Amino acid sequence: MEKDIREDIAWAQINKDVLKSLESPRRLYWVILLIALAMISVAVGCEIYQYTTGMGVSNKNNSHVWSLYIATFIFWIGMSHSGTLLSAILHLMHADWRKPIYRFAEAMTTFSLMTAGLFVMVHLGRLWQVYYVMPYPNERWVWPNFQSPLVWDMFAIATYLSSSVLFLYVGMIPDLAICRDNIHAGWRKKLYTVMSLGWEGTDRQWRNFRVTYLTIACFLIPLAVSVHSIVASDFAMSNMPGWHVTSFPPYFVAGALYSGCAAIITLFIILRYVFRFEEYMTLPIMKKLVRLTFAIAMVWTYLNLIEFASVWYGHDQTAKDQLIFKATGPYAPFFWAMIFFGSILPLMLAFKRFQTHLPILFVVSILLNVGMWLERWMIISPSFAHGHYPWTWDHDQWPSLVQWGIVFGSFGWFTLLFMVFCKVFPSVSMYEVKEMVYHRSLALKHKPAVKGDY
Amino acid sequence: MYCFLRLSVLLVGLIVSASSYAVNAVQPLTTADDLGPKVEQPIEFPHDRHAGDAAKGGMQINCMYCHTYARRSIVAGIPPLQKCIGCHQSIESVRETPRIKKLFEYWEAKKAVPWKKVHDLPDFVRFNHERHIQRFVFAQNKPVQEACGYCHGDVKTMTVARRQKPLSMGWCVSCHQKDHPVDATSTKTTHGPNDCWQCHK
Amino acid sequence: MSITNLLENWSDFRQQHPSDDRPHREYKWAMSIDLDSCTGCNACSVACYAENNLPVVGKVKFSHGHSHHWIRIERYWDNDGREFADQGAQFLPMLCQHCESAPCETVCPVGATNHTADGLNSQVYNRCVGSRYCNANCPYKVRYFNWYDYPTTDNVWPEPMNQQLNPDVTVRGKGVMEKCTFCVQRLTVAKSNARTEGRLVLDGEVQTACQQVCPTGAITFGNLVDPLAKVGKQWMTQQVELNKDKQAKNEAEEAAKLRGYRILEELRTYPSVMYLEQLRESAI
Amino acid sequence: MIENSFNRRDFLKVLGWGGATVALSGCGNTSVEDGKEFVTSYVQTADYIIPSIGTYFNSTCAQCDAGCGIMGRVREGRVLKLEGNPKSSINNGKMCGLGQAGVQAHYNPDRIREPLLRNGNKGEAITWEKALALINEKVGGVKAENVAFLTGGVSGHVKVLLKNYLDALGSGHHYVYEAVAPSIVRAANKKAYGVEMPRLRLDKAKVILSFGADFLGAWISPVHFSQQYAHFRKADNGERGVLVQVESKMTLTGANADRWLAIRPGTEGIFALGLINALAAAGLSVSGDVAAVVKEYTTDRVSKDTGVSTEHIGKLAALLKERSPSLIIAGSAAEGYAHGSQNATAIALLNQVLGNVGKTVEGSSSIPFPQMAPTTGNRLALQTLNDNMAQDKVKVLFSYGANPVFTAPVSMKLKENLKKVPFKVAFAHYMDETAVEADLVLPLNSALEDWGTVMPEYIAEGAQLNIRQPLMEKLHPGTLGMGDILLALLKQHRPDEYKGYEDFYSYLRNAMVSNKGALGGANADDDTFWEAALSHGVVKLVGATVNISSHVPANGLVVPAPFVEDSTYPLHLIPAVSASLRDGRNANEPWLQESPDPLTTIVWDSWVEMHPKTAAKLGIVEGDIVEVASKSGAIKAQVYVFTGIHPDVVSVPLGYGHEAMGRYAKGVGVNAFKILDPVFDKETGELAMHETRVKVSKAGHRVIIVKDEGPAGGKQMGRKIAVRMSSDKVNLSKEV
Repeated sequence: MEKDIREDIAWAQINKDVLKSLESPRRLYWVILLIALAMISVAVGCEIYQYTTGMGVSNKNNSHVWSLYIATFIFWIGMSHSGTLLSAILHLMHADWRKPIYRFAEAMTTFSLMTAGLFVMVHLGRLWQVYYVMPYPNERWVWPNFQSPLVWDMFAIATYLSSSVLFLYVGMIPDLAICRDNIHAGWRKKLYTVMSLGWEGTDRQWRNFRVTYLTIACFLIPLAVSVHSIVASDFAMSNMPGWHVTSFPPYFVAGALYSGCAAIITLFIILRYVFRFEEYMTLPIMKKLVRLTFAIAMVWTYLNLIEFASVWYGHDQTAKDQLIFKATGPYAPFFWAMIFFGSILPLMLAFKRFQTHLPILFVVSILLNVGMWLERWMIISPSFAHGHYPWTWDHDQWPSLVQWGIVFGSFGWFTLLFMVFCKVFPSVSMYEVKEMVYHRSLALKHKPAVKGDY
Repeated sequence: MYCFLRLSVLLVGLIVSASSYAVNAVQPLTTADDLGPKVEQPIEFPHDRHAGDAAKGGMQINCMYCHTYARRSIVAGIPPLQKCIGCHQSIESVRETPRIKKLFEYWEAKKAVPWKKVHDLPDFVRFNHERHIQRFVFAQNKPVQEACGYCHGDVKTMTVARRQKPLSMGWCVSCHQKDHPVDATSTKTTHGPNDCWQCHK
Repeated sequence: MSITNLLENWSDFRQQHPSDDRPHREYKWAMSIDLDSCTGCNACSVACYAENNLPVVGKVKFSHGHSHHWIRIERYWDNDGREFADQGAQFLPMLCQHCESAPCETVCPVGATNHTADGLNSQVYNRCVGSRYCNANCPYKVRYFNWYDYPTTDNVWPEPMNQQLNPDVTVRGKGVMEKCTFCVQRLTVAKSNARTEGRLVLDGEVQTACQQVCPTGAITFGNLVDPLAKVGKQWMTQQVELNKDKQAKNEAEEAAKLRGYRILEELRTYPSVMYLEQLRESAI
Repeated sequence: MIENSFNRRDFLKVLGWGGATVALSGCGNTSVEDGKEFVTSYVQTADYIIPSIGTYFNSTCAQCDAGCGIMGRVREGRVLKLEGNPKSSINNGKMCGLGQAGVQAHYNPDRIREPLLRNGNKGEAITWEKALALINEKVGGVKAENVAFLTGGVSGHVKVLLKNYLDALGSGHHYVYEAVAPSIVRAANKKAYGVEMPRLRLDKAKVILSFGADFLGAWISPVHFSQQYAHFRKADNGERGVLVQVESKMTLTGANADRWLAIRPGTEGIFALGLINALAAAGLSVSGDVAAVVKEYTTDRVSKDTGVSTEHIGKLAALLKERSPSLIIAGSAAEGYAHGSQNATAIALLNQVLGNVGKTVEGSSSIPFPQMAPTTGNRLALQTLNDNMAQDKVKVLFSYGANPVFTAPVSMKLKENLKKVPFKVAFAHYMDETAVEADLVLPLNSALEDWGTVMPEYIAEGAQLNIRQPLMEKLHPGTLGMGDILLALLKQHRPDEYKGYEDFYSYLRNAMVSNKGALGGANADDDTFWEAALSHGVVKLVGATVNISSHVPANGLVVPAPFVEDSTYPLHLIPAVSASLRDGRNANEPWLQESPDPLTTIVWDSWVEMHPKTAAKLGIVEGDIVEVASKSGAIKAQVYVFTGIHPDVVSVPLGYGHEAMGRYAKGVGVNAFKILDPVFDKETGELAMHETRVKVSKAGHRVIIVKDEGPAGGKQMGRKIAVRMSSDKVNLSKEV
C-alpha cells in the first residue's frame, strides 16, 4: 500500500512548505474569508433584532420553547470532539499517521466550542443576565442551581474549552519557535517570539514538553467524553417523551465523534488544496481517516437502533407515540433524511474506490454533517411538537428566518476563526511530521521502529 | 514518567487545598453600610427635632406616631398632612418659621405634600413592615427606634432621612440567616424565612 | 455565601416532596376542581387576567402560540364516531399543578423556580434568565414565556388601562417565564394577618382569584395541613394521597365510586391539584 | 364601612392623588409603581384607608342587564379588580368573565372624553353648557311627540328622571330596545303564568329540560343560574339533577347537558307536545283539552319531524315522569321563529302538565316602587321607532344604552332612516356605530365612576334595589353620569322643582333618604341609613309575592309543521349569543376578545359553525372562508366544523364585526345582525332571530383558525386527562 508520507522529505523542506501556508495561500482562501464575513453579518443582524424585540421573533412558542439554537449548540459541541479524538486518543495509541492533521483538528475543537458557547447566549431570553448562571460570591448571596444540567453544561464547556485551548497551544510551542526563527519582521515576529516562550529545543525542554503534553492529553480524554454526556443529560434527565432515554450519553458521544471526523475530512480537503499540503495531507492518511469515520458511523447507527428499540419495547406509550410521530408526522422527511445521511450514506465509505476520491468525499462528508445536524434537530423539535400533553401539541410551528439566519451565520463565524488560525499559525505540526518522517526512514533501513517510551 | 506523577500530585494538592479553604471561609453576617443619595424633600423635615433624644433637644416622639402604618401595612407610610397640622397649629413657637409656613401653605391649598421616597426597593420585592415591627417591637419588646434602625439607620440623628444600609438582597439574607428569639421571654430561636416568594412578588 | 452555607441552605431551597421525615409544617396549599360543576364559562381565566396582570397578546401573537392564560379552559369531546356530541363536552381548567416534586424546579439553571415551605412552586421573575428549560420539562405545559416586552407593546396596557394593573404583582418584562402562582400575593397577605393575630390562616379566609369568581364553586382551594379545610376533606374522601404516584384506591374495588384523580400522576410529579371526574346520567 | 365624619366624595378626591402618579415602565420586571418617586401621601384620610391595603366598595355591574352586585378593590385611588358582592342575592359574591372585564370598560383607552358636536364629518369638542343649551334649543324647536328617546333596559332613579324629563317635554316617546332579549318568552310567560319572568328554581328541579335556554352562558342572569345549577348538580342530599338540552346549535349549557338533543330548527313546539303525548301514554294524568291538542303528536311522527330518535323521546318522557319536580325552560332556540310564541306556549303547557308550576316555576314578587321597576326592552320598539323615523315623525332622537345602527338588520334600512332625523343625540362611552351617526355625542361616566340605582329584571328572592356608586374619581373630567345629564336637562324645564339638587348624587341621596322607611331604614337616622345602603351595595325591599297562575290556553294551540326544504337557501342561520360579547356592547374589552369561546376555543374573530356532514356535502374543511348569504345580505367568515350543531344549521356568533367603537372591536370578525331576514313572530311582532335561511358557498382561500385548541383537537390521545364516568357509579352524598 501507498505511503502515508514520503520519507525523503528534507526537514528544511517541511519547514518551508508549512511556513509557506502562513504567507501565500491560493485565492480561494480570501474568497472563503469574505463569504464567512458575509454570513456572520447576517447572524449579527438577526441577533440584534431578536435581542431588542424579544425571543418571539424566532417564532418559538409556549410549546416549542427550544428550537434550532439548542440543536445547533449540540451540533457544534459534537464537532469539537474530533480534535481530542485525533490528537489525544490517537496520540496515546501511537497512531502516528495522525501527525500531519491533528493540529487543525485541535483548532477545530477550540473554535467549534467557541461557536457552541455563543448559542447558549443567543438562546437565552435575558441574555443580559447570563452571569446569573455562574457561581461567584455576589451581593444577592445566591448560587446557581447545581442540580440543573444546564449549569453542568456551563462548567463542562468552560473546562473543556480552556483545556483544549491549552492543549492546542502547548502542542504548538516548538512550531511557534520555528516560525519565530524563520520569520524576520513584522508583528508576527513579535507574536511568535512571545508565544514560543523562549523555546530552544534543548533536551530538558523537550522532556518537560512531552510530559506536559501527555498529561494534558490524558486530562482531555475524560473531559471530551464527559462534556457530551453532560449535554446529553440536558435531555436524558428531563421527562419529555423522546428525551428520557438512558442511552443518550453514549449516543451523543458517538454522534459527536462522528460529526467531528466528517468535519475533519471536509477541512482536510480544503486545507490540502488551499495551502498546497498535498505532500503532507496525503491520500493514505485520508484513507485511514475515512475508515475511522466509517467505523464510528456504524457505532452511531447501532446506538441509534438501540434507542429506537429501547423506546419501542419499553412500556412508555407516550414515548412510543413520539417515535411514531417522528417517523410519520410533519417531521418525517427530516427524520428519514437523518437516517439516510447518518446510516446509509456512510456505507459508501466502505468502498476503496471512494475512500480516496476527494470530490466525492468532500460532498459526502458535508452531507454526513448535515445528517448529524438533522439528528440534533430531530431530538429537539418533535418532542416539543408532540409531548405529554395533547392539548398543547403544536405541529406547525416552524423556526423563523431569524433562527435560520443565526444558525447559518454561526458556520461563517466558525470558518472565519478557523481560516484566520490557519493563516497565522502552522496548521500542520512541523516537528511531529519530522518525527514521522524520521521514524519511517528508520523503518525503511530495515530497523524495527522504536516503540514505547522515548 | 516521574515528572508526570509529580505534576498530577501537585494539581490534586492544589484543588484539595483550595476547596478546603472555600468550605471554611465564613462570610460576614452583615455587609457594610452604604450611604444613599441625598433626597431633596419639599419640606426639609428635621427628624432629629421630632425623634431625637431630649438631651439633644429632640422630642423623642415614637416613630410609629407618625409612620403609623408600619405596624399594620407592608409600607410604613407618610402621615396625612392633617396629622402634622394637628400638632403644629397648637405650637405657636415655631409657627412662623419658614418650614412650618410652607406646611400650612400646603394645608390651606389642601394639597398633599409630595414627599419623595428615600428607601425605594425594586418593584419585584415585597418588604413587609408589619411583619418586622410585629416581630421585633411587639413580640420581642425591642425599642422602636432600635427595631426601625436595623434597616433605616439612626434616623433620630438625621434631619432629612437618608438611606444608610445597602438594602441589597445579600444584606437582607444576612439578617434572615441570624437566629432571633421568637419572643421576649422564650429561649426558642428561629431565623427568618428564606423561600423566594417571601420577598419576591 | 460560603460553600458551607450553600450546603446548609441547600435542603431549604430544595423542598423535596413530602415524605415521612419531611412533612409540611404549617401550610400546604392545594386545590381541587370538580369537573362536574365546571361549566367551562371562562370566568376563572378572565379573573386571572385581572388579578395577575396578564398581557393580552392579540390575534397575531395568539396564533403563534404566545398566549398568556395561567388558567386555561380545555374542551374535550368524547363522541367516538357518534353523529353528535350528544353528551356535551368535557371542560378542564388547567393551571400550574404546583407539583410537589416539580420537574421544572430541578432543571432551572439559576434556581429561579423553587419549592416554598408552603408547597408552592415559586417563580422568581427577576432571577429568571429565560433558558425556558422549566417549560421544556413541564408535562402540563402550563408555563408561559414573555416572548415580547408586553409593557412596551402597543395596545397591551395603553393609558389609562395600565392603571388597572395590580401593584401586588410584578409586571413581567420580556424574556422571563411566568405561571400560575396560586395567587401568592393573596396568600402572603392572609398569612401575615394571621401571624399578627398569632394563629394560622383559617379555611376560606383566603381565596384564589379563579376560585372566588367561579359561579358554580367548582374550585376549592385551601391548606391541606389544616384538618378543618374543605380541600383536605375532599382529598381524604376521594382517597387521593399527595405523595403517591399510584393511588391505592385504583387497585381497590371501590375505585369505581370515587372520582378524584390527578393528571399525569404516573410521571411522579405529585401534583397539588386534584380533579373530580365529570358525571353523566345513564338513564337518558 | 364608611364612617360618618368622612364625606364620601372628599374620600374620592383624596384617593385620586395616588392614582395620579401611576407610571408603567417597560424595562425588565416592574410594577405599576415603577418610576413612582413619590410616597403616597394624603391631605386628610379616613383610618380605613391604609396605603398598600385594598379597600372594597360595593356597587352594581353594568356589563349586562342581570344586575349582579360587585365589590371593587380600591388601592391608592385606583379600582383594581371586581369581585362579586356576597350581599347581593343575585350573584352571592360570584361573577362571570364578562363582569370581570368591567374594569376594562372603565379604563378603556377608547372612551369619549368630552362632548362632541358634529361638524361636517368629524366631531369637535364643545363644553357641556353649550351641549345642554343646544339640546334645550333643539327640543324647544319641535313638537313633543317628535322627540324620541331610545334606550336599552332602564330602571331605578335614572328611569324616574328620564320619565320626568319626557313628561316635562310633554310626553315624548320612549322606546326601550334590546337586541337580544327573551321578549317572546316573556310574552308567552305573561299569558301562561301571569308574570313575564317567573322565578325558575333550578336548584329544586330533579330534571331540567331546556329548549335552547343558555342559562349558564348568556340567558337572563347566568351567574345566578350557574349557582343554582351547581346545587342542582349536587344537592345536599347528594342527588344529582339531570340536564337535557334540546336545541339546534350547542350552547354552553348544551355542552354541559347529560344529553344534548340536536333538533330540527323550529320544531321545539312539536317536541314539547310530543312529550306531553308520550307522558299521557305513560299514564300521566292530562286534562282533556290538552290531550285533544297533543293526541296526533305520536312519538313516531314527532321523531320524524324533529329528528330526535324515538328512543330518546321515550327515555326523556320516562325520566320526566319518574323524577319530579322537573323544570322546562323555553329559551332563544324555541322563541326565535315566526311561530315562537306557539313554541313557548307549548313548552309552558309541558311545565303545567308536569305540575312544575308553583314548584320549580315560582311567581316573582311585586316591587314597591313601580316607577323604578325595570322596563325590559324588545326588538319591536326599534321597529316602531324605525317606521316613525321613516315617516319623518322623529325630529329629535336621543339614544342611550343602545347601539341600533350595529344591531339592526340591513333590511330595516335604519341607517338611511336615521339620516331623516334632523338632530340626533347619543349618550355613549365609545364612538360606536350609533354615536358616529349622531350630531351630538355626550360622553358618559363609566359604571365604576357613576352614581345610580338599578333594579334588575330577574331577582332571585324578594325584591332589591342595587346601588351603583363610584369606586374611584372620574378618569376623564369631561364625562358625566346619565343621571347628572338628565337632571341638568330637567332643570331647563322645571328649574324650581330641581334647583335644590346640586347634582345627581344629592338628588339620589335625598330620594333614597326621604323614602328610607320603605327602604327598610325606618328607624335609622339619615346618614346611618345612607352609609349602610352604600356599604351593602344593595337595599332589600319587601315586595308582596305575585301569585303565579297556571292555565295555559291549550285549545287553539297549534304548532306549524316543520319547515319545508328551501332549495336556494337550504340552511338555517342561528345567530349565537356568546357569553362574553352578547349583543356586541362589550366588544372593545380585550380580555373578552382574547378569552376563547368555550366550545370552539376561537379568539379574536367570528366563525361559521357547521356539522361535518354539511361541510362534507359542501366540500368545506375547517378554516375555509365561506360566504353566508341570506335574502338580505351576505357575510364572509372562517368555518369551524364540529358535531355540536344540527346538519341543517349554520351558526355565527353575534357581537363581532364592529365598524367603529374602538381599537379592540373595530374590524374584528363580521356582524351577523346585518343579514337577518325581516321575519317576525306572529303574535308579538318581534323579529324572529332564528328564521333566517342562508346558503353557504366557498369564498376561495383558507386560513388557519386562531384558537386555543391544538392539532389533537378535543382528543386526549389515550392520556387520562379529563375523565368522565356514569353518575350511577358514584354516591355524591358521601362527598364533601
